[in-house]
Amino acid sequence: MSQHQSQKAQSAPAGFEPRIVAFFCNWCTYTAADLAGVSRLKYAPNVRVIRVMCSGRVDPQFVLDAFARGADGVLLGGCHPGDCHYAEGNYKTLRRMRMLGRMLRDMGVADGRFRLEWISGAEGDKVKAVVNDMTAKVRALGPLDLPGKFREWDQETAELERQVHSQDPKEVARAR
Amino acid sequence: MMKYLYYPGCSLKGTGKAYEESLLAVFRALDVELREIEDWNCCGATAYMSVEESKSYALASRNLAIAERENLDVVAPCSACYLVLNKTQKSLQEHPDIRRHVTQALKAAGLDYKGTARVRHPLDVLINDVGLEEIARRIKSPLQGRKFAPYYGCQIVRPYASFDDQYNPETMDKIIKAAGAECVPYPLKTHCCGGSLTGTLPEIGLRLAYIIIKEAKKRGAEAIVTLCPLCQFNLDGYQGQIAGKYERVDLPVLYFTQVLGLAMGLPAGELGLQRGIISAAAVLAGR
Amino acid sequence: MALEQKIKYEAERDRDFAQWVVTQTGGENLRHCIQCGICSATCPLALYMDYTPRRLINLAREGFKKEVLSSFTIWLCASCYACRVDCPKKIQVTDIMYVLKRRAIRDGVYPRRFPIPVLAREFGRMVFTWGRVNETLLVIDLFLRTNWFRFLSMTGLGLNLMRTGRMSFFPDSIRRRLELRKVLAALESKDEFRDWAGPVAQLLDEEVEP
Amino acid sequence: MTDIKERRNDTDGLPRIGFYICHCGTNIAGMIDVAEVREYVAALPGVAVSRDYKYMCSDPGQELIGADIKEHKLERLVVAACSPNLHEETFRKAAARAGLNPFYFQMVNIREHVSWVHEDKISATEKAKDLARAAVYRVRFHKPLDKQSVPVDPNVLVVGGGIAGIHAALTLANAGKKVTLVEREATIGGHMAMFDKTFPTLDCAACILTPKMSAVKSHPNITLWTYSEVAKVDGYVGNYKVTVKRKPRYVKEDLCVGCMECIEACVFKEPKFADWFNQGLGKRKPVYIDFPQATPKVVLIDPETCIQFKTGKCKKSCAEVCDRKAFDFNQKEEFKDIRVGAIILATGFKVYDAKRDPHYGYGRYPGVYTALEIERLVNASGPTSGEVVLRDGRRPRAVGIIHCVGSRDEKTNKWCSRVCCMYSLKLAHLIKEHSGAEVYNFYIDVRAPGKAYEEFYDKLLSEGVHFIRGRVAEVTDWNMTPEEEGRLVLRVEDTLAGFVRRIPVDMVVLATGLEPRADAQEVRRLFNIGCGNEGFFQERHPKLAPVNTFTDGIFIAGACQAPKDIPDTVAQAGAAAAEALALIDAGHVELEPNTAHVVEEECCGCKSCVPLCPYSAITFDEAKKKAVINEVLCKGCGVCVAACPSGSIRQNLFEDAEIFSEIEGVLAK
Repeated sequence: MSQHQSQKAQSAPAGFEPRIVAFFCNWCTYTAADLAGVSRLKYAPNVRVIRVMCSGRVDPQFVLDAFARGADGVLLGGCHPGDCHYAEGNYKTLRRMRMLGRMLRDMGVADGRFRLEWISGAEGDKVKAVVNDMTAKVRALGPLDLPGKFREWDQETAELERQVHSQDPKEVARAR
Repeated sequence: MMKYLYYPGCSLKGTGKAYEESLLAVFRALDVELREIEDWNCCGATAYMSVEESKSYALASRNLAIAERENLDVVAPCSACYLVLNKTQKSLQEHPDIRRHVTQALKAAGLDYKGTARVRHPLDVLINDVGLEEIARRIKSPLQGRKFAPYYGCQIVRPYASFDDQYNPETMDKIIKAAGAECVPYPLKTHCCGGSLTGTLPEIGLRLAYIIIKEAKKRGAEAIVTLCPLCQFNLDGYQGQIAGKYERVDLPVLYFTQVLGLAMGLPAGELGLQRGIISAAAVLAGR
Repeated sequence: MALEQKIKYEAERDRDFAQWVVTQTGGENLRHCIQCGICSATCPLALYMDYTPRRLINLAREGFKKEVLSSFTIWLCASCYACRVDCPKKIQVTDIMYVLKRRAIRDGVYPRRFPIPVLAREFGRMVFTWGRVNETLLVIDLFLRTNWFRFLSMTGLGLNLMRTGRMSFFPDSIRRRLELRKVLAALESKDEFRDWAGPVAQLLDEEVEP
Repeated sequence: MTDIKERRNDTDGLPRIGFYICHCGTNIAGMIDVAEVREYVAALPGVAVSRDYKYMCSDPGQELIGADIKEHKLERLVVAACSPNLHEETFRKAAARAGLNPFYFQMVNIREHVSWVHEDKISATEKAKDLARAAVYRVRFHKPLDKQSVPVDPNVLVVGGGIAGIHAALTLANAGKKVTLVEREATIGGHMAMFDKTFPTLDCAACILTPKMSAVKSHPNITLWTYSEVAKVDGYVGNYKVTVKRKPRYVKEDLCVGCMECIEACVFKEPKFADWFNQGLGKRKPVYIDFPQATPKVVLIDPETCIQFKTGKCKKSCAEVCDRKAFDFNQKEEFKDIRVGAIILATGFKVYDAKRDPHYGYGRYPGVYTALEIERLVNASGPTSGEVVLRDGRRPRAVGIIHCVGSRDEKTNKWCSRVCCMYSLKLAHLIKEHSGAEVYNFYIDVRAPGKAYEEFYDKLLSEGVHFIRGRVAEVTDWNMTPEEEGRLVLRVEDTLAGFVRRIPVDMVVLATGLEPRADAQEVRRLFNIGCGNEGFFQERHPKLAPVNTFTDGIFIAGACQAPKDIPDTVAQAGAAAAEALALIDAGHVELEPNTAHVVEEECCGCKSCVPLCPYSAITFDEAKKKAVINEVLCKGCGVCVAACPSGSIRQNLFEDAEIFSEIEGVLAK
């Protein structure tokens, strides 16, 4: 029975639409998204773009915060290596995000949920391709729902604490 | 010793026997092993694609599935086979729907298709794996002074061959030159010989074959050198009818493997040279 | 001299057909055609075609189904791929020809007694039966079905082939014919015109495995 | 004004926010339910006014905002409309006019990022709500900021001495600005100097270009550096520092008077080396001048072919004969620094390499030429003095001009090169005029969309030039008929007739297209601008900012932006010069205040930020043990902000609090 439940939790519920937060650099990727608009390319409506001047401005905490607040995926877009408007900001992004990627994996956030893409100002079509591809992949992964999990953990912790405070060693052992 | 899987295709077992004989002899002499794919079937050629799409891919991919069991490159000497096998690999890669259908069908017969086999032409193997230096080292009786028209036909360079240029291929020219002979400048290198039209619509097919033979003769070639069993069959076999309809040309049509074999000093009999309908005696004169 | 009316009305267009072609393998870029005509110029057979490849592409795009499917053009294509390599819009003309040939067979509108579709069919039958093709038998079969007279004119070539040992009257067969038939049978429902090439299921019933 | 609905809230002590959603005609309102978004936002905490309007950017739209700011005492402004790249500045100014600090504003991009790219109204409206909510959350944390104003250096750098660079430089110089014109080759003039006549007027290219070239040379406000390249660019709008590499000519430019006696005296009695200017059809000596009207008229030595450079054992008769003593075989390359306020890039194009189309036989058949070669051939000062003859001296009886070589072809360049149709018509006319040959044009579409262009096409038709609509498949020496014998045959479908034709000619002209320069990518990195997919420099906006780039103070003109003909190039060069003038004459420029600063009391002195800054704007104050950011040098990328472990670096407009609230807002549901 429990196995059945966990299986159910893994597969995406019908009609699930992922929410993806994107950080796009002003000079390349944000411009590319503008270009996609001007070119009237059509893509999935699941991504919400937050503009930063350079992908190097993206603090790993932004990514963690987005997941913690309920994002199912986070997309980071910067200029191609060598093309950074600020000479080398994107290399710093790359270094940082590799580390963050490893950390997210360890935390149990699946690979496809966090993605770093280099998209130049001319690549409106790539914005479309990346957004569509990521949306499809995250949709297949199902909801991440960290806020929900946080609530569950909080409840469990509270329950544990309650039992600890009840001073009944037997109950404590059972709860563990 | 280099090893390859060998996909002969139907023609090399029939009208193109001389191609197989010379290919095997030359590769043996170069210490390259060709191991025939076990229980191979017809690739489907161009005809089957006109009938049914996924079955024609299935025909070709059965061979590929069998070949995959051994981790070796597949050598396909016939241009049509080379094209069809490569096209199958590429289409199954690009069209997931077809791939799903085909792999399921193969599975139903206990075959597993992964798409890992690399399909190559003997020219590619000779130039890129054996190498022109090694070939030059094996030349014993160079064909000094002989002039040939290198004729590639269509399906070897178009659209999949990556080992040579699509408009002006030169790998076979290099082999002919390595054999000591000359290549005449031949602008019809990649024009079409008419394919199966010589059989189905001879008035059209014969004209195409005639143009190719005549231009080679005009350019001073003593023979056309080719790499495809159907081209060889059309250009060689129909010269009698061409003579009836247009003019008598009498130009032998050889496989590049026969030319190379001769230069390597292999006996004419082993190279299937007696199988030409237009006799290659003039080319053989003095050896 | 007979006068012929050349006007076309919109009602004569089959929009579904135009829509269908671009969904087929190879048809993807069809609509990008700029009618430059390099496909026709490079085609070794264009001089015999009723519509040059360029015109055929346009007819297909516009949905003139009858003209397209009953044309000789599709059957004359020798699959030399020159058009495909030259096309500035990367249109896979050769593959579109295959698509149209298959559709013409399915719709039964290919030119009757025209040898090329017959060859394709007989080729198919032979592969079904034996797994391999014997060119001699195939050619004989073809002539018997299309043109007796030409068969007789070919005896010179036949004798030459026999003389040089390039002819065989025995079909070459693969060993595991059943395996191949299973593969093909599994695809029965996938191809659009399964009835045409011969009842595979029937062949399956004949136990051929030694 | 139509349908203005509004809602007033008591904002509960939060800053009072005004929210405005633009219909943009139907651009936005056709996909997003603006009324629903308006109502939704109105209910968000802090929102005092929420309105929709047909065109927010229009004067009434802006006035509406201004009036609300005053009437409702708005403290923050959010506008949901198009991309901030388009109208952020408009609304900031509207806010400022009404007395609100312009940076108390946040823009929401619901056109380019929502209505234009989605097809489902419900999800598009949901997305618009999310983005609007994020802006509402974010804008609460905005701070009042001032734009930094810096003076603009009045000098201008023009890169590239073709007709675009020449025209831009002259325009600026005539306006009294000091211009440095840098050209890579030994002479200015560019491709135009190679042309014979210009379409559609058929006036001689040299006659209209050379006066401008000498004007550049003699203009007191222009410093002309030929045989030079830009090596390095630092700084920012109004204040660029540029390093220029001057290559050695081995002849002192200030001494040489261009008498060319040295060329006469060279130990090579005959010109022997393929000359670049004549496309290799002519020959030059190791000491040479590109063409008689080269500007500056200064000779140069090619060390690759000069005996003195190769062996060190030449008697140097060139130097001996020079009574000005201008030769200096020890000249080295030099680097010069200049300071400019604006830069105009006019680096031009590259001609498509016809060898990439092997089926046209260029390089294989001597009878096949490129169009630029024919320009030299029909030119009276060209290698044949204007005679149209084949390489073997024969006069062609028939000439075929193949259009769209390296254009409109996805295997090579997919764009239309725009000038080839017209120059092919021009060459057809000139060839016919010079040789009397029968001329065939093989075209896909004749594109003659310019003033008097269609008329020129008509003139050509009347001259009896053949126009065959079809892309040539092959140029071959394979002959089928006696008439074809010994000639080149073009195989083509006459698409208007509907059949294939074989046409024998003696000369084939390939109308090669225009490509980005081979080093366009390096150049764009040097100047920190962008390239489109095809590799031409990217303009800031295809319609409204065609000579601006994404880097302020750097402008583009001519064929480096896209293929264009001479009239368009000159017009664009004038536009670029005007943009540069507008920048310079303003005297100062306001910089976006998105710089970073260190909050001293929070800095722990770890120095991790110091090496991160690509502009060396961060230093370390050893006395205080704190990092210090020089805000003039800071360009506002924010890399240091993200890296600071103590969170003591803040970036204006992109503070942590602002971004975190935006994340919260976008997901709060």
